[in-house]
Amino acid sequence: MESSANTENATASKPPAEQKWILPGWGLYQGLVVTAKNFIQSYYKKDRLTTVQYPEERAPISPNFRNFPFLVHDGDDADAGLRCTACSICEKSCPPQCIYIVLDRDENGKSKKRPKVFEIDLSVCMNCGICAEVCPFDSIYMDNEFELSKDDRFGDMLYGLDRLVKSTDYHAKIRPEQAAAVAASRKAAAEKKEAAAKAKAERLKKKAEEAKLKKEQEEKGGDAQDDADGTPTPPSEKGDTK
Amino acid sequence: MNFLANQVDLSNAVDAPAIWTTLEALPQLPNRLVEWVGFQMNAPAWLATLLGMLVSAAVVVGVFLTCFALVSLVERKTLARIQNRYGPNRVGPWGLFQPVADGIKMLTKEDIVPDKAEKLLHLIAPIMIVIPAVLALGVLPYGKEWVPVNLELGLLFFFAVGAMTELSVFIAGWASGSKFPMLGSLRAISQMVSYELPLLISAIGVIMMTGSMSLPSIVEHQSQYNFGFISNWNIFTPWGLVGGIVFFIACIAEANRCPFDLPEGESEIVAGHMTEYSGFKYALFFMGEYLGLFAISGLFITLFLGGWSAPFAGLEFVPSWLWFFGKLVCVIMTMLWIRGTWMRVRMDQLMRFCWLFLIPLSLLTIPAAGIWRFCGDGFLAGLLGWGVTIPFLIIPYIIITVILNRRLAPATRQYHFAE
Amino acid sequence: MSRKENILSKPTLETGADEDQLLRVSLGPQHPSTHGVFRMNVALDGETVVSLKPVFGYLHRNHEKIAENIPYLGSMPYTDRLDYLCPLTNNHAYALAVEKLGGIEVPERAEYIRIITSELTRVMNHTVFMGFFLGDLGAWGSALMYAFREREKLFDLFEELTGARMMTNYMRFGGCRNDLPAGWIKKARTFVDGYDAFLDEMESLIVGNEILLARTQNIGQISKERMINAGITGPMLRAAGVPYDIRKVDAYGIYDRFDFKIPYGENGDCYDRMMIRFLEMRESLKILKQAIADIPEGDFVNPKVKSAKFKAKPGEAYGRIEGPKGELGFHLISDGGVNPYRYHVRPPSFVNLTLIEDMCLGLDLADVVVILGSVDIVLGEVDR
Amino acid sequence: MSIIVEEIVCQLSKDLPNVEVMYLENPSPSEQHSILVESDDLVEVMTYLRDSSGLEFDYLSNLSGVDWPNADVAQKVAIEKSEAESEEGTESQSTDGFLEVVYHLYSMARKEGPLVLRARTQDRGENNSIASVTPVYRSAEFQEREAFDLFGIDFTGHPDLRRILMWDEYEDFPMRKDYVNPDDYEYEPTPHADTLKRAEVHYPQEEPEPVESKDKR
Amino acid sequence: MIALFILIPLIVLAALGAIWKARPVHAALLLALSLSLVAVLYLLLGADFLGLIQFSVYVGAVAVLIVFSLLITRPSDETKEIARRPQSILAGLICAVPVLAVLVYSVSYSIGSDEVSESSPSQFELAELGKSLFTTYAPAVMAVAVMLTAVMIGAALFARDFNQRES
Repeated sequence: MESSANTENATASKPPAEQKWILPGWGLYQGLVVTAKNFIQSYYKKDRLTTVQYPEERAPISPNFRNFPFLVHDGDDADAGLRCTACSICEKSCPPQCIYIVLDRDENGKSKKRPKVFEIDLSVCMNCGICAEVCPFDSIYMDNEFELSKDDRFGDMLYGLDRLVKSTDYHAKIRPEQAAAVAASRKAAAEKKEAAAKAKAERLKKKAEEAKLKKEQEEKGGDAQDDADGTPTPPSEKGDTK
Repeated sequence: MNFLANQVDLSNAVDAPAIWTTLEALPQLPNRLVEWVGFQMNAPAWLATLLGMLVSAAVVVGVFLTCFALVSLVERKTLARIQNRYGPNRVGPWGLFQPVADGIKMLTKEDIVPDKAEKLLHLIAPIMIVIPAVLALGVLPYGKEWVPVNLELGLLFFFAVGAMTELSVFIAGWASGSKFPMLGSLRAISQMVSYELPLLISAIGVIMMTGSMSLPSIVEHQSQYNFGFISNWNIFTPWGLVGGIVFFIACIAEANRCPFDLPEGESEIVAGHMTEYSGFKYALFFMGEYLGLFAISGLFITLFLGGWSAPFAGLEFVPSWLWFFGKLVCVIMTMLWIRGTWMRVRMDQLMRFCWLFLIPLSLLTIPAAGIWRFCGDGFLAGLLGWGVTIPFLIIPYIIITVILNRRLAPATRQYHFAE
Repeated sequence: MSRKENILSKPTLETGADEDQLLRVSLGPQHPSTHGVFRMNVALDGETVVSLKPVFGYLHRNHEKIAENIPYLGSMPYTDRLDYLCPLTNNHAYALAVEKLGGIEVPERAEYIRIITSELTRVMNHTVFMGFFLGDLGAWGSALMYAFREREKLFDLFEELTGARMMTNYMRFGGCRNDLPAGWIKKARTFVDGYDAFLDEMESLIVGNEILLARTQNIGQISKERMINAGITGPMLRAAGVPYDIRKVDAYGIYDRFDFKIPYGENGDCYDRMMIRFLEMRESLKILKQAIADIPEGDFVNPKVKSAKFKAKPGEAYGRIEGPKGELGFHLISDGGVNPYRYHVRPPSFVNLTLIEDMCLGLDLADVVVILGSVDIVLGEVDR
Repeated sequence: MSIIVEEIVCQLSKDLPNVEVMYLENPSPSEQHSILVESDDLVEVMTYLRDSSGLEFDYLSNLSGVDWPNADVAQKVAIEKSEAESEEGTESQSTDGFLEVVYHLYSMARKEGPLVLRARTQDRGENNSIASVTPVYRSAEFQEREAFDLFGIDFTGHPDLRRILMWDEYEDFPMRKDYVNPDDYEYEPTPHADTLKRAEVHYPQEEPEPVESKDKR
Repeated sequence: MIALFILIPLIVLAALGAIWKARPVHAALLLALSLSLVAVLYLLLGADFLGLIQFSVYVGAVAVLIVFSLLITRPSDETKEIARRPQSILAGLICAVPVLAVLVYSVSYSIGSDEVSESSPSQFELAELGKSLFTTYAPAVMAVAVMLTAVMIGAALFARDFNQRES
C-alpha cells in the first residue's frame, strides 16, 4: 500500500519514544510549565500579550486593506469631475448585486454619460473588490475606512452619490502607489489622445491647405482646362485614430 | 449549650504593647469594641455573648464575601494572563469593580423557573448549597487569636456539614425537571460521594499524629520548630506529603474544579445541575461553590500546611492570619493554574482514578503515620523514619500504577512517513 | 453492548434498555461544542450512545445555485465562505478547476505564490484545530488563545497580501489578483522561522498530557478499508494508515518540485488524527521554507486571460486539491456561456461526516464531542 | 493519471457482456472523458470496477447531480455538447430532458486519476430513479441524499433517503433549471426596483415604511 | 429546655410526613430532614460527638444513597396504592408495636431516676473513646467489621452479575 515508507520514528516532532518509561505525571507537568511560562512572560514580553485596547490604541491597517467601495472625482467639484460614466459594468458583474445605477439623460433623452443615481447597499456588499477590478474608467476603488456603524439598518446603509464620491487626493492619501499608478496611466492616455487629436488636426489642416491649393490652381487653370483630371478627392479620412 | 460556651478567652491579648501584637489581634478588634460598648452600657451577660457571637460571625462572613468577590476577579485575570490577554480591566481600576458589576447584573436578571420544576425545592436548593460552606468557614483557625468557633470536634463538624452539599446538589438537579440537570446531578453526586472517602481517610493520619480533632490544636502541633528553624508542618513528613497530595486532589474534586469539573462540563451537558437557574439563584450557586472552595482549601492549609504558623522560626513577627491568607492565595493560584492547563476527565476515568488509585493510597498513609510515630523524634530518628516510610508508600504506588493498570497505560504511538 | 460491524453497513448497537428507558437528547444546533450550527439527535442509555442521527442544513444558502447565475469570477469571493477557516485553499481549488476547464496555464511565480499561501493556510487551519480540539476536551481557552495569537500574525500577512484578513478573494484564473507587496516575503520568512518554536511549545502542552491520552486514545477508531469505502480523506484517512495525499498523487501545481513527506499513523483514533495534524504542520513548514527561498521573479498572472470576461468552451472538468480537511473538489460543466452550466463543490467535511454514527456508537456523551472535534468540520462547507 | 477510458470501456464490455456501456467524448481541454452506464446495471459495473484486480477503483470521490431540461427549451448552442445525440444535426431537435448523476472514481491503491461515470434517468417527471450505489460505496450515502434533495433523483435501494439540506416538509427541488424562486422569502429591501415591486405585491396590506425613503427618488 | 419542646414535635411531624408522602423523592427528603433534626437534638443535649456522627452518617450517607437510587431507577408514582392497601398497613403495625413497647419501657425506666439530668457529660476525651473502642468493646467492633465486609462482597457480586446480564 505505501510506497517507500521509511518507518523511522517521527524525529521531526517529539512524540513519546517506544518503551522509554515516563513518569506518569510528566506530560501534565510539562503542560503546567508551558502555561506558567506564558503567565509570567505576559507581564514583560511583547509577543506574549497581544491585546490591543481598541478605542484607545489602534492596530495599524495594512495599505492593501479593502473595505467598501467609493467613487473618485477629479479636480475639486464632485459633480463635474466625476469619472463614472454609468456604463453599469460593475452593476452586472457584482456577485451579490448590491449596486444600483440610473443613467442621467437630458431632456431629449440623450445620455449625459454620468449617473443620475448611483447607490451601493452596504448591508449587502461583501467588499470583494470585483467592481474595482472590472471598472474600465478607473472610477470605483476600495476604501479602507471601517468605522461605519449606523443605527438604521435599511435607510442609512444605502450609500448614495453624496456619501460615495471622494476626491483623487483622498484616494492618493489612502493608497499612494495605486493612486499614483492610476494617475500616471490616465495622464499617459490623455497625452496619447491629445497627440492623436493634434495629429488629426494637422492632417485636417494639411488637407484643407491642399484643398485650398488645388482650388487656387483650378481658378488659375480654371480657364486652363485641367479640371478633366480633377476628380474631386473626397476628404478620405484614413482610419482616424479615435 | 456547652459547645458554644468555650470561646477563646482573649483577655491576655490586649495588654501586649508592640504594634505587631495589636496587628496580630486586629481580627478581634470588633469583638473588643462590642465588649467595650456592652461594658459601658452594662448590658446583661447573655446579650454580650450573643452580640459577641454575632460580631465574630459577621467578621467571618464579611471577610469571605470580599474574598469571593476578589477571587472571582483574580480567577478571570489570571486565566486571562495565562492566555496572553488582559482580563477585565474596564470597570474600575484594574477591573476592581467587575464583581460589583456582576453582582448587579445577577440581581437585575429575571429569575426564570421552569413550569415542570418543583417550585419550593427549586428555591431551597441554592440556599442549601451556601449554608454548609459558611458553617464550615466558622470552624477554621485563621490566626493565633482568631478562631471564630473553637470546637473540640472541629474536623468532624467540618465533614458533617460538608455532607449536606450532595443532598442540595441532588435537589437542585432533580427539582429542575429537565434532562441536562438530571444528568448533571447524577454525575455530581457520584463524584462527591466517591471523593469524600479519600478526603476523610487522608485526614485520619493528621488526627492520629496530633491526638485530637480540634483544629486549633492541630495547628498548634504543627507550629513548633524542630532543628531550630524548619517548621513542623505535616506536609514535610512522608505520610503527610502523600496524604497532602491525595487530600489536595480530593479538594479539587469536592469543589468541582478542573480537571474534575464534570457536573457543569460546558462542552457536554451545558451547565449540569445549574442549567435551569438564572438571576440571583445562579449567583448563589457561584457563591456556594467559591465559599466551599475557600472552606476546603482552608482545611487543607490547616491540616497539612500548618494553618497560621510561619514557615521558618525567624518570621514569627508577621501576624499569623496573614500567613493563613497567604497560603490560601497560593493554593487557589495553583488551582487556577491547573484550570488554565488541563482538560476534563471522563466520568468512568474519574471513578476508576478515585476507587482504584486514591483510596488505596490514602489507606496506606495511616500505617505509614504509625511507623513514622514509632521511629521516634530527633534528627537520626527522622532520617530512619523517612527511610522506612518512603519505600512503604512508594512500592504499593508502583504496584498500583504500573502492574495493575498496565492495559490502561497510554500506548506510545509510531508514525511513518511516505514519499 | 455488542456491536455488529461489517465493512459496508452501519453497525447497530443492542443494549438491554428498552425504548422508553432511553434518554433522547439533541446536541445542537446551539451547543457550545458543535463548531457551528450542526445538530446530532442522540439517544442515550445512561451515558452510552445508542443511536446518533446527524442533522444539518441550518447554514444552507444554495451556493451552487448562486454560482450558476453569475459569471465564473463572480463565485470566486463566495468560495472564501465555503470553509471560512482556510479561504485561500478554497480559492486555489476553484481557480485550479476553472484552469482545467479552460486549459489555462499558470506562470511560474503565480504557482509559487499559490503554494506559499496554501501551505500557510494549512498551518493556520491545523493550529486552530488544536485550539478547538482542546476546547472540546475541556481545557477551554489557553490552547485556543495561543492558536489565535499565531493566527493573528497570519491574518496580518493575508491582509497585506490580499486586502482582507479572511475573505481573501485572491486567486484569478491563471494566477493571482496582485503581486506580493514589498517586504511581504521577508515577513513570511520570519513567521515561518519562528513557527517551529511555537509548535514545540504546543506539543509539550498537548502531546504528552496523560488526561488527553486517556480521553483520546482508542476513541472513534475506524479501520482503513471502511474509511476508504466511506470516502474519508485528509488527516482522518492518513491517521488510519493510508498515506494518500493529493499533493503527491495528482502532483498539481509544482508540488513535485518540493521535497516533503506524508505522515501517516496506524490506529486511526482521535489521538492519531491530532498527531498527524501536528506532523503535517511540520511538513508544511518544510515546504514553505523551500518555496520562500527560491520564488522567481516574473508576472503573477497569465496576461492573456481576462478573468472577468472568462468564457470556457463547452465541456466538463473536475479539479481537486488536498485541503487542510481533506479532498476539496470542484466539478464544473460549461455550455460555452458566461455562467457555468453546472457548478458542484465536493467538500471534505461533508463527506467525512458519513461515519460519525459508526464512530460514536457505544461510547459516552463526552466522547461524542471529542470525536466530532477530531473530524474537524466547518459548517459553511458542509451545508454550502 | 493516465487511465485510458477507451481501454476500460472495452474491458468492461468484454468482462460484463450483458452490460450496455457507451463512451462519451469530453471536448474540454481537461480530457476527462466519461462512460455512460445504464441505471439498472450500475451496481454491477461499480462492484466490478471496485473489486477487479487490475482496476481497483476503491474510492468514490464525488457524486454530483446534473439537470438537463427538455432540449428545445434551452437550445442556444446548436449541438448539445457532451451528449451524443440520437442524430447529429445542427438544428435543435426536441429531445426530452433527463436528470443525470456523474460519479468520479479514484483508485487509492494504484493512485490512478478520475474515472468519470454517468447514469441517467428516463425523464424528469415520474420515473426519475437511478440505482443507489451506497451498498457498493458508503461515501455515496450523504451525496446521494443531497442529489435527491436538490434535484429530485430518486435513488432506489438507499438505506434512508431523506432530505439532507432542506427541511423535510419542503416539496420543490431548488437546483433544477426550471425552479422558480418562491417570493415569500423574508422581505429585504435591496435597492433594485423589481424586488421592491415583488415585495409590495407580496406585502400589499402592510405599509413597508422603510421603502418610501427610496420612493422619493 | 424550651428548644427541646419545639424540636420533638418537629421530628415527629417530619417522620410522619416521610411515611405519608406519595412521591418517593419527597418522602426521602423528609426522612433526611427528620434525621438531621434528631442530630440537632443530640447537639442541644451536649453530646457533640454523637450529634455530628449522626448528622454525617445519616444525612451525609444514608439519605444521599436513598436519593441516589431514586435518581437512577426513576420510580413512577404508583407506590401510592401499595402504601394504602390494608394488608401493608397491618404488616407495618405488626413491626411497629413491639419496637414502641421497648422504647416506652426504656424511657419509663429512666424517668424516675434523676442522675441523668444533672450529670452534664464530663469534658469529652477523644483518646479515651478510641481506647475503649478497642479494649472494652473490641468484640462489637469485630462483629461490625465482619458484617460490613460481607455487605461489601455481596454488593460487588450483585453489581458484577448485573453487568454480565446486560452485556
